[in-house]
Amino acid sequence: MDLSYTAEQEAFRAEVRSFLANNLPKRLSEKVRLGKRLTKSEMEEWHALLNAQGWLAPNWPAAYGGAEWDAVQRQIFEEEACLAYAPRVVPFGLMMLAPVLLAFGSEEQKRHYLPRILSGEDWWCQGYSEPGAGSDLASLKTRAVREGDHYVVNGQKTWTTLGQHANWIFCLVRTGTEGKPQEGISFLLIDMATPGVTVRPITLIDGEAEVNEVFFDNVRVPVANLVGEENKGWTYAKYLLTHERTNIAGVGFSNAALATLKQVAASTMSGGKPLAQNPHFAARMAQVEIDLMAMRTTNLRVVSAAAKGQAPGAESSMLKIKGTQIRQELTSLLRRATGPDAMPFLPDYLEGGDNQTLDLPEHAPAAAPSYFNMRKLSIFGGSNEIQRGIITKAILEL
Amino acid sequence: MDLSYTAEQEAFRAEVRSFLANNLPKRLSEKVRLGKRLTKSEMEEWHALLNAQGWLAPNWPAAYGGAEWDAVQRQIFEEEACLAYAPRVVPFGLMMLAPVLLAFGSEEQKRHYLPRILSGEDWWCQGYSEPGAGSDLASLKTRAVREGDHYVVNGQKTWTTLGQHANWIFCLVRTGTEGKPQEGISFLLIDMATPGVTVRPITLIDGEAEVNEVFFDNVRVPVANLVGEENKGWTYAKYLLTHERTNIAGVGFSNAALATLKQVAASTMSGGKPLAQNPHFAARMAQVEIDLMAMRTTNLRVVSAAAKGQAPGAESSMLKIKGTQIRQELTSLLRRATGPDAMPFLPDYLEGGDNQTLDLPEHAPAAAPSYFNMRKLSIFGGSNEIQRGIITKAILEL
Amino acid sequence: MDFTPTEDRAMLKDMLRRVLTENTDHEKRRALLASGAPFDAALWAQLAELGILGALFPEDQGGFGGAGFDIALVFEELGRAGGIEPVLSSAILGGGLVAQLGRADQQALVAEVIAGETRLAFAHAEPGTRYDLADVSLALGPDMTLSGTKTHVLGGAEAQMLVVSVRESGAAGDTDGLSLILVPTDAPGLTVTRHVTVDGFSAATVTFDSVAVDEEARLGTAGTAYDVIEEVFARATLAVSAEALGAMESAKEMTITYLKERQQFGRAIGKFQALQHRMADVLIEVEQARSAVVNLAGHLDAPRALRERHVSATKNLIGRVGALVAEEAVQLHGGIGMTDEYALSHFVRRIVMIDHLFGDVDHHLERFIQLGLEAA
Amino acid sequence: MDFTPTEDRAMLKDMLRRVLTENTDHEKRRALLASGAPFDAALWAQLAELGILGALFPEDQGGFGGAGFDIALVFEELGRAGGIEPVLSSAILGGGLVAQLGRADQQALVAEVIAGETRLAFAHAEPGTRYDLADVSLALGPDMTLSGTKTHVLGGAEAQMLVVSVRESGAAGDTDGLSLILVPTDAPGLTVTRHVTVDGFSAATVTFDSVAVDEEARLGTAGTAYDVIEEVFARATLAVSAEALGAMESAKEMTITYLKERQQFGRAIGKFQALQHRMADVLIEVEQARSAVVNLAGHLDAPRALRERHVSATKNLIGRVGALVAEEAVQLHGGIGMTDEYALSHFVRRIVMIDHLFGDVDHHLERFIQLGLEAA
Repeated sequence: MDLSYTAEQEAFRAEVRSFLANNLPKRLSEKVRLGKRLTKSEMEEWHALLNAQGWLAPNWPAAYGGAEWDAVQRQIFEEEACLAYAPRVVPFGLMMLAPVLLAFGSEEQKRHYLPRILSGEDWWCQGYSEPGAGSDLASLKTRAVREGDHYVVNGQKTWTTLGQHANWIFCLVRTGTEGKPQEGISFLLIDMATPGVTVRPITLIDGEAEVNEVFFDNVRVPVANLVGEENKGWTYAKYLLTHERTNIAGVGFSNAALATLKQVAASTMSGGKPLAQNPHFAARMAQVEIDLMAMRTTNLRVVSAAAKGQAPGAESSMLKIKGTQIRQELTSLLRRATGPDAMPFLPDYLEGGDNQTLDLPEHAPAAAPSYFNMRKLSIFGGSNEIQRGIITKAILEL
Repeated sequence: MDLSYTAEQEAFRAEVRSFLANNLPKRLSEKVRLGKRLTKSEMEEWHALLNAQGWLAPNWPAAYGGAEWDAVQRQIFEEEACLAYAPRVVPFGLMMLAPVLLAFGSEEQKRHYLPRILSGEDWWCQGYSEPGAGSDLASLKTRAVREGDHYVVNGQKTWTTLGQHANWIFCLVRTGTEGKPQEGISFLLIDMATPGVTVRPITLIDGEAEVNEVFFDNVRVPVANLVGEENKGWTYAKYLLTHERTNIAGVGFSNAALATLKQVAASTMSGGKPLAQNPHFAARMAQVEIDLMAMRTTNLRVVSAAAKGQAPGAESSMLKIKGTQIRQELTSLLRRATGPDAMPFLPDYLEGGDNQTLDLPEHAPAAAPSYFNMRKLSIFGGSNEIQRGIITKAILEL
Repeated sequence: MDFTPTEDRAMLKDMLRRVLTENTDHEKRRALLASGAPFDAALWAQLAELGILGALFPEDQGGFGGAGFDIALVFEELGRAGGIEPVLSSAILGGGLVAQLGRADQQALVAEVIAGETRLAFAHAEPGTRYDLADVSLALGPDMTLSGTKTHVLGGAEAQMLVVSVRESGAAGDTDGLSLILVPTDAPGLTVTRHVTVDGFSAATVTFDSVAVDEEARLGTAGTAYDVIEEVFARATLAVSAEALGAMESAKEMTITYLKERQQFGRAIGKFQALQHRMADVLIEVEQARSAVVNLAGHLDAPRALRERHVSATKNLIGRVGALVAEEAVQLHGGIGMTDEYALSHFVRRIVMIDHLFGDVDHHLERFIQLGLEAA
Repeated sequence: MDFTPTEDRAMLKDMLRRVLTENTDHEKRRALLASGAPFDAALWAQLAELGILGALFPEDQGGFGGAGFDIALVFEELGRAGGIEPVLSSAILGGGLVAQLGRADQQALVAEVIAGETRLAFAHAEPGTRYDLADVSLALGPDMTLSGTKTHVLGGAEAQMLVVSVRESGAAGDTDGLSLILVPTDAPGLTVTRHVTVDGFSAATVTFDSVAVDEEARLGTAGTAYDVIEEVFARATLAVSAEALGAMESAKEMTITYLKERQQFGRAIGKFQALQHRMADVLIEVEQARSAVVNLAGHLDAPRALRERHVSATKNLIGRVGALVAEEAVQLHGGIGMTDEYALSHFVRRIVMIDHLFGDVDHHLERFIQLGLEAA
């Protein structure tokens, strides 16, 4: 047992910190810190900066341009990047498609697609969920029917995050109807410029159009775009769920959110003294900080076991649930700390406008929208109810 | 809408208050206030005092010696009795058996048993639960086989509260095995002096032997002791659950527990000032007080609807759950208010010994045992999980 | 002890529900907001015509109600329908202050408010103030001009006249020294900047640049406005608590319906016991919220200490239950509950943001404790 | 960053678990308590012989461990087995104080403690004191006699020697002016009155009636004991936190087993989703409790501010999670979970009552906030 980092790990942390200090544009980190929304080009800018440093793909093999960091290094990078308010790296190509291609794709697919992910030439989005399916992912209905050298795809995907920026989508589609619902699913790569693909943004409860519906109307996809074998797509999708869910606890985000919250509580006056000294608010803040201190260690225990080759299975469900609870509590506290100033809705400011005429504290406009947005954490990516089901089966064996 | 009581109701409250002031022995109320355990004769003493006043059976018809109070009067009595720290009336004969006899018993049964309940000649206990059944009450196995003019009863009941003091037990027994489990159950009255009846006390987690196992080994029960029809016992048992669960919210108990808690918090010093001024403790105490203020009204809304003849159905499940949560939180807070002084276990004091050599505050010895004892509230009498199931079916219709 | 509404109130409630059901829905509200309109002017006129605004004032102020249970009734229905009309700002706040304090000639405004012809708003909060009612700095000196800023003025951009709280003596936080002044929104030097709130209401920032007022514009006696402000905020707290209750009822009903209809893993999700039990808890807490509203409605005319005890108890409970109901409603819906185009989003935003009006759960918990210590 | 126990610790843990499994169970413990015995003397001897007490002291104090992770290991296993032997009182508290402060001749006591031959206890709390470590009044004046009362002395009736905290200057609550004195339990004028605690441990009230002590009996320098008391209480807090964790593991495992075995409504109750989801939450929180214990164990030798931050964070979290685990374990068991004869009762009582040792959730939440403000 040893809670300290090795000298190499500390050196790595210093290197990350220095890179962030020298390369992360203040323009971007200020937007992140204030909960503002980044434009496509701003996200691309950070992507390119990390790519130039060779840090864009922490878990890819070096042969494909990956950094080959171990789990602890990835954790360190995540912590430092979050504390510096770096933008999050758009994960769909880097963290979700790439591992599947590396494990199950053809050599040609790897050589074609992976470099284009790094270069930013391709922006991928994810086509898993469907309106009728929800947590019951395997009940998906989007059909791909083989016609010669093409699949003809018809159907609809939804909750496609940042799909409005993407030029490619990886999809789970139904290619077979026999056996269990899981058995007839294939993993297909679709160029969104293909005729018949339509993207419709969905405005969420916080007023932002972050997710989309994607419609497929007789979309012809070359058979070469199939990953692995036909009807084996469910296996590839599940591979992701059990092997690549690093940072599911969101410790880095929570660290940064706690830092922001503390600063707001210290600078917000309530009843003649800083809110941080109000015993009721301080109690709530202390409780979530204590929970986070423990979860950091829970996360490191899982990460460190993973670094030893023990694949985290249902443990990541535990991290997801607790991590969600902490992140949601932190945004809830920030909303409440903001008091009446959380009421105005200023979409222009959130979309990047430099100032707002109402003379609110800088964090105020995003406080309520962030709270509402973060409700998604316990729903998307396998709802917390689904995670409790996984724990029930895998750990409790009930 | 009117939150005030009528003049008659206020007069009734004054009458109750005056009766309590003049008739409730301080010896008993002090034991109740301090969470001490009453002896059989002390319980009988209070029973007799109420009987002399004609207030023992609030919901019986006057013809049988009942007070015929309406629901609001019963609520008023309950509140006043609890605030005066009156012993609770042992409910098994008065509140549980009697309504069943009144609704389904023969005239002979009513004339024989009801006066003996009032006089205290018979002390009834309840034989519903069985070790294998728990919340699944209908799966009971105790069998009654007809042999001539008798039923021969074999089996075991458990969680029989105060069974050690009782001379009679009303039982649900299995007389038929066909159809649904609910269909072959009968309601039988058994004299505990009959050969073959054995009572074994069960010590609970708080160290008190308040409940018992009751064993039946070829116990011969006259057929005349059957209530209503054979195999219809489930109907009679359910009648109780939906029609006679007055005071299930335990508002009176909670009022008294809150009063005690406030007094303890005001007199306990913590960090140089009364615990009541510690913001964290005060916050917990205020929150449960606010919940209780609302529940008093929730309870009155149900009670007042019942007084208008609308039978409370699943509403009583809601009152049971919320009432339990509040009562458990109050005992939890009292335990915590007591601090280190909650640690010693002093059974002699709790059983009635006048003093304890440790020089603890008077409320200290019962603080932890009461907390542990009160865990039963959410288990016995239909667990809170069962109540949520009732709400699901009856109100949510899911 | 009687929890049945009077016949008059039952009729008013039925009528109001019918009017709101016929005239509001989520699509219409979204279109309205997208158009930049602050509320539905036709509905507003209809509410006034049907006497809904009059129901919020007692007879001696020209209305036909005004009791706690009247306010609760109207706002529960507004909350249930998701109305964004300026009833709170014009009738409860602005109208309430004028009705309480206005001279005979000023009372004419109340009649106009009840008729829906004039809208009032109460300009009270200032930049950086929070939930302390006495935290007012905007100074009214002997020169009788106002310079400064009022924020979060509900309905401020749609009002013809503002009630403005000003300080004539003492320092921010003092209960003494507060006065109320009537200022028309077209007064020279007065600028109203409108914004929309997170929950779709219309609010404004009002700046005063040497705005001249005169003694005639005063509501009540100089320096003594605090008690009436507190009383009107008690009424406003009841109003938004009842509104939150109505919105919770809608969120609850939508969720129950969804649990019955939505199929997953081959059955209605309402068949999953874990969700059933959580819904049962939501149901219980909504009943508690209803009781809290009843408690405050029933004590609105009680002596100050008892009234304010219920103000803080009710607002604290509404805030806690509101967060639970809003968050569980979204969670039990899943993705669809996160979308703006689904009506739940409006109810959820309103329920949550009501915690930011007139003091949140922490503010009122602390206040409840303080009132208890003062009483002891 | 390594969460694997060292090989030595893994072996010690295995051995300890085996010994405890073979020698303790609920029936035996109930019989022991019914007989009036304070603990299992044979098991106590065996623990000493196997070096369990030695594992709690570092090498320079005659042991072979003494680090945070050693304490955590030993107490987690004691908690898991439900041991009631006086390891905490004699080795961590009494022994820890003597080992830290004792002169060379006094250190011999530590060897006796490690051998299990002598038992020590720490007489610190006084009537009406709560969780403030400096709240000591028992005065030691120039006449070198003690008169007064110490309460809640864990293992006091089974100790041969007491470490007694006394005040030589200042007032109750001052951190300066505290001293520690070694007093044999057979000293003239000293009376030990034993009682059992709610969770089955043995404790005592100790009264001093002009008990004479001399300078030789002093542990360390006069008036400076506070820092060491705080440090030893940090170790004791880790010990009971780890013990609570072990008891939670047992309660959790019993509950999972029960969910699988208990049939109701025709199936194992573990098939009911509402119970599954609650059990999943219990599981998550027990992992959080484990992390909290790891955090404190890993910072036991950190600078004071950092160490105490973890003391309060860990004890607060253990108290919160402990209440959840204890209450859910009873509830998910139903009636059987309420009975004394079922082993769960012991674990539940111990988990809950540990919140009353060395500061409860509220005390440590407040302290965590205070430490944070001091650091800022």
